[in-house]
Amino acid sequence: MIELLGVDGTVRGTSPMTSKQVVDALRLMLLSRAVDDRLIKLQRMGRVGVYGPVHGQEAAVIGSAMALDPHRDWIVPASREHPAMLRHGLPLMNMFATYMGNFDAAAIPDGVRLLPRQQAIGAQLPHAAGLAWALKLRRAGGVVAVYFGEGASSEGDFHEASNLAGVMRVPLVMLLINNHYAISTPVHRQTAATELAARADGYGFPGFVVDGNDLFAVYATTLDAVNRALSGGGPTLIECRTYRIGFHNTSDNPKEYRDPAEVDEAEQRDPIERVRRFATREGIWSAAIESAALDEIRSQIETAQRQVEELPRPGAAAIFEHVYEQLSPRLEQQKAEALDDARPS
Amino acid sequence: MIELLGVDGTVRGTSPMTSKQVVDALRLMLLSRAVDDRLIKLQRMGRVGVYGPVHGQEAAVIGSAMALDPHRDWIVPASREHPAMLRHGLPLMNMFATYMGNFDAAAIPDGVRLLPRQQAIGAQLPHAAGLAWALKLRRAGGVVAVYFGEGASSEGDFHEASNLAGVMRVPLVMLLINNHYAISTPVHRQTAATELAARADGYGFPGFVVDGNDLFAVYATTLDAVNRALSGGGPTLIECRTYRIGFHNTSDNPKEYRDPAEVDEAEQRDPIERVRRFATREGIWSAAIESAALDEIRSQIETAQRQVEELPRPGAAAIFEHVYEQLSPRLEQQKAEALDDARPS
Amino acid sequence: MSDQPELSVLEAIREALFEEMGRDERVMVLGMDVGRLGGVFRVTRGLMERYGPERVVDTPLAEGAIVGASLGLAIGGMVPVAEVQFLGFTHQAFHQIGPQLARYRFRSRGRFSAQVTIRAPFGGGTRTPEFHPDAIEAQFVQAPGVKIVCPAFPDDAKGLLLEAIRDPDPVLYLEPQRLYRSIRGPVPPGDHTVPFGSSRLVREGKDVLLVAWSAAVHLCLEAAGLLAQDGVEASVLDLRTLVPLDVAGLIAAVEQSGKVVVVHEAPLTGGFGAEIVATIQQEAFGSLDAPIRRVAARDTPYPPGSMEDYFLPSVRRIVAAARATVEY
Amino acid sequence: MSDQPELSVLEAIREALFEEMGRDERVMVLGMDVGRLGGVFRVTRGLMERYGPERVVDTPLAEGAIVGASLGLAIGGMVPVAEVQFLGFTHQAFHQIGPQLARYRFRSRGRFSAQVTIRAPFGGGTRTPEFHPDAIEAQFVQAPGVKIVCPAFPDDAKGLLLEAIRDPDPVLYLEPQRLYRSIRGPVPPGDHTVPFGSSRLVREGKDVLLVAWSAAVHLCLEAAGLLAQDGVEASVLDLRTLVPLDVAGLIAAVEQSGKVVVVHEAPLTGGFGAEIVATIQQEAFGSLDAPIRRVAARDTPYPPGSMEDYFLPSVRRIVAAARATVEY
Ligand SMILES: Cc1ncc(C[n+]2csc(CCOP(=O)(O)OP(=O)(O)O)c2C)c(N)n1
Ligand SMILES: Cc1ncc(C[n+]2csc(CCOP(=O)(O)OP(=O)(O)O)c2C)c(N)n1
Ligand SMILES: [Mg+2]
Ligand SMILES: [Mg+2]
Repeated sequence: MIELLGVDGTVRGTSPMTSKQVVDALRLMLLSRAVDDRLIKLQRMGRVGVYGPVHGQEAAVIGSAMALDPHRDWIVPASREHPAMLRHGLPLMNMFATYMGNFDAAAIPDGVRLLPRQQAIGAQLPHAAGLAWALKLRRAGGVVAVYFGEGASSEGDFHEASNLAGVMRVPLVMLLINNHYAISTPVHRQTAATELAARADGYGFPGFVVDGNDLFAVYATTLDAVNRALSGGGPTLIECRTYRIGFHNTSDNPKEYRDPAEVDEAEQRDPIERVRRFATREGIWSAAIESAALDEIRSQIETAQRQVEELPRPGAAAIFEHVYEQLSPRLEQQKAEALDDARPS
Repeated sequence: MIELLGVDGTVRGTSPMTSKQVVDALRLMLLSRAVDDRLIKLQRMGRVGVYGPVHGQEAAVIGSAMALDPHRDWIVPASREHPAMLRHGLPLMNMFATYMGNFDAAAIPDGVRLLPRQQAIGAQLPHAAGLAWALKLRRAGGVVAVYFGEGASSEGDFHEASNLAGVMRVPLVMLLINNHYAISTPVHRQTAATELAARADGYGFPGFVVDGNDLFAVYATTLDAVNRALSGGGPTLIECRTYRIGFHNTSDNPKEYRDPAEVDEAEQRDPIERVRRFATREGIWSAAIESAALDEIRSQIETAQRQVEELPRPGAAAIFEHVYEQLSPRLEQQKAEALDDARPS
Repeated sequence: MSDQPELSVLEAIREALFEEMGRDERVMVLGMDVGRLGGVFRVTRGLMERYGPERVVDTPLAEGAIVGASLGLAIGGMVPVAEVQFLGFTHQAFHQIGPQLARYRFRSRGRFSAQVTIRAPFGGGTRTPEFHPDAIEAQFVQAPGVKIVCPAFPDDAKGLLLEAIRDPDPVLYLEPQRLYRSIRGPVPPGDHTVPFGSSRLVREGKDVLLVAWSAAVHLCLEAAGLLAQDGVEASVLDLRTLVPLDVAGLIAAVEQSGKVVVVHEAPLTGGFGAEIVATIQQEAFGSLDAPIRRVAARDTPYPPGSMEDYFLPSVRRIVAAARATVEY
Repeated sequence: MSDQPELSVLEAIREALFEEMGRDERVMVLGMDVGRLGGVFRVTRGLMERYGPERVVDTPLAEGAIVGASLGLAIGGMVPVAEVQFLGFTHQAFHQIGPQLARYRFRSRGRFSAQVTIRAPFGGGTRTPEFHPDAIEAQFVQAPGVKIVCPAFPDDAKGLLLEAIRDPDPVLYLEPQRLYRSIRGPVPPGDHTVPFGSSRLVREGKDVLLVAWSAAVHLCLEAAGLLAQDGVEASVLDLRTLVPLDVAGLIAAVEQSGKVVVVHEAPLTGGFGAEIVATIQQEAFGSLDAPIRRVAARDTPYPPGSMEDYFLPSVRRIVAAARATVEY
């Protein structure tokens, strides 16, 4: 297991990130946690459908995203990687719109190299392999980073996509976020393998296990993989070992299936705290800086939420948009009926 | 790669098989090749639909089957393992009926621990995992041996079944017959992995590569796996490296896609010839024995073929049998119509 | 009747599982999160404590393996009741259902059968994310060999599930997630089965027949209530099983009024409603006094939960279709 | 007309691929054995030599990855034409078709579209083993977002394929394997497209309408020939595309005689024929003079090739159904 940044905030060797990167990462981590809090609150108020928090996985998600170039690389997310999406160019408002049920406002803006969240576990993996293949064929430069959980690694899609990516030697970085749970299922019921990264061998490319709560290890390992991919070396599988401190999502109650002691222990390895310790020691972070950062984050969140609230809600017509580029006569007729139907009687 | 029996017929150490076993294996190999010849001939005469020969893979298929106990173990075949099925108790007549289009006569007889051939590549793997799981749950003893090609190893079913088998630690022996081709696709286009057996690591059980043209190596490795499974040690993946000397099936012409030199080279490593050399040297085989064996095989084949030819062909009613245990009124009606329809006008 | 306990649909399903696992030790439950957690809807809560982790099994996240292994388990002598977390995720197992589970008896000429039940919640109305509400039952109709069962009431939920588990052939048992906890009704205690291929007339009325299954039956009942206020008497037929289809029961109900509306939660085009229409017009052409109208979801992908009302059939649309049919 | 070259269906498809790869360098062909071998039917023979192994790609044996990667390739700016070796094996890719390919435009609110064509041979009549002949087109009808195209003649095979490749939305292009080499016909050279949603009346007759698609169109033509000998004049309508469906063309044809038989190779129950019947009786109820009959395969698994005649619709059954309809 690759480890660079200790729980006490000391680094093995030198930091792979610049001071600016460390501060940026820390702000993003704090933003992520604040977004978790806000969306859980909104869900409890009935204003958000279902929300799955990032809590505990910030280093894995953000450390990997920071090794990517938003102007060159693509991110293919699963569903718990919105900090990576934000860093890659998704406006915070769009993210709020996703969860607040405004699908038009949630769309990935033109030019932002991101695919939408994926609700079918593992289904994004072949898409990512295909997209990376297209980058290679078009000699476009850039890599694709795809996120998925250890649960997803049991799906056939994981296997078929990995094997194809290996054969085509496409520029793909596979980020397996092993947070030890798929809903209630612990990783030792998910697989008998001691290392999921070992699967890379069976596809003919390198695999690594990193401490997923270690920002620097994740960042450095991802950067290596990106560089390998850029230079034609093909895919890399990176298993980020982290822990889902929160619930699976707002409909879940982990007390029903896991020992609170396990969570307490995971809290000791909190990914944010170690970066905070490191940055404080380096003199690039302080309580005052943090408090200012949190103020700014709060106002960003307020703005994003308000923007979504002020948007008109999409009406009946919206469900007929983007089904096909052009509606068939039958769909035109259904649309007319639906508009009629939606009119107050 | 595990190797025991050299191309020249000398064995490393002592033979893992008894003299009787060696002779039985050799007879089965000769039967397999004679069946290939006959069914290809029948296909050319229009009396068989499509046939995929075993040619070249006899050691892999028969060596593994001989490590199984037909009264205790199950075989789940793909579609090119009929010698294993015969050895496990499938009457030769049923095998001929399979290819000669008489599906009722082709059925696996009661008591024979075999599943039917599988035409959907890889689909039998989860069935095998489930069957092995049932043996474990029912404490029935015995193992399940499942066959599949290196092509099948790219399907999601392979992955999902392997992973599940690992988690449930079921008594499963996975026989990956790497004959280097899936129709026209060579194994290096099938995967970038240098060893398919390496995939076992990613499922938490052992994997081995054996010379699949080496009867003894296949037998000994399978027997180890069977014993491991019987003693609760869970699954094993065995990659048998062999070569498909024949065409994919009777509709295929390999000259369109592979170098004849490659085939010539493979012929040098013919799996039957080495056993013949070994057995001759041991004094348990001779030209006279072989000639008697071939006579007997010919007559077995004649009998089986004649038996099938003498059977009545299933009529229209047969397609309504075994759809469900009981026909619905709608199917009853369709059956009546079909019987009416099939009557000469 | 009155001394039967009132259960929710969810409780009725759970009761059937508890009872049948007690009755037949070959019965086992497998699926994602069905053990320790009791399933994402807690349908299987308590089963693992009662019957142990060998018979109530949390599987890896792989629908194809859950279904494919269930076939193997059945061949090996177990009676698996597999849960797929949502019907939309049977897509991932599709190749193991129609082409494998459904055909294994046929392929083996009766040597092996697949006594497997696949339970899966489905249907809209709970504002759940993409895939979770997909009503894709019609996609399985073209897979002869499998039966498709969709209860709408607690008593049928129990009776059809017991029938499904005991059926020697594979059964897709579809659970109406929006009804899980929202309706209660009397459920016969102990052994209670409902035969497949028998529809149930849940309301009688002479003017028009509403045909539905699963949660849509309740939309029809609500619509029938509204129609009655206007003097239109509607019958409501709950098909209960799509395969086998109770053609005789359907036709008998059609002949009462000669006017029919079919309602389903799946998109209109190619939904099972089309089969109902085709069957009726073939078998009861002479009795039809008006074209059969279909009220269904729109021919679009399932939208986000917050917009599903624009997509799904509504009581209002059913009432309008019934009126137009009666007035034809 | 007479100076158009006569091609088989297979040659027409190949010509379309050759031409479009020449015209648009984003077009690529991928699938099992499509490169070196030219596909198991040799449809893509010569493409790899002409356009190179980057644009004509032999993939690993994994249908889900072929389809899923095609979606990614399209997002990345390529125009993939994927071959699935037989339609029966799209089962293995089912979760990547309806829920992914078909919904990606919708899910991304138009940011991404899936300009992907999936070619797959299907249908009976060639005595091919299990799965290879499965006619499962109806299972994709409940996947809004995908189009379903099924040519029956060489000119349409070319024109619809060019239309499919250029269509910005995903298209399932179904190839009638029994017609690959058995029929020839004139095919316009060069750029020739056939718009989706336009059916084609391939024979005119006043007494009864036979509706079909793909290879079944030819069974209908044969039946119409026999019926004519008995003085019954049948029209034959080739739908050409199921989604979108040419409702106007269908209804216009129905109104000619008011008597209709629908024919398809898929099993009866839940086949696309049911949708045709439901649509007709909704849109042309008043014009119908007899119940619409369906002639289809039996509701059983596909039997071995040697027994497929008991299973499939036959000319004889079509003739009988048409007579019964005319005489109703
Ligand atoms: C194909 C599919 N099956 C089941 C589900 C239901 N489900 C949603 S999240 C989840 C667990 C995913 O676990 P993992 O991949 O480890 O990701 P994590 O939630 O831990 O981020 C499951 C089973 C789904 N969304 N898709
Ligand atoms: C799911 C599926 N996809 C495609 C096919 C068509 N097909 C038949 S055999 C074959 C190659 C199989 O290769 P392999 O698994 O190596 O077995 P082998 O033929 O070499 O014994 C293919 C692609 C199929 N039968 N099933
Ligand atoms: Mg997880
Ligand atoms: Mg092979």
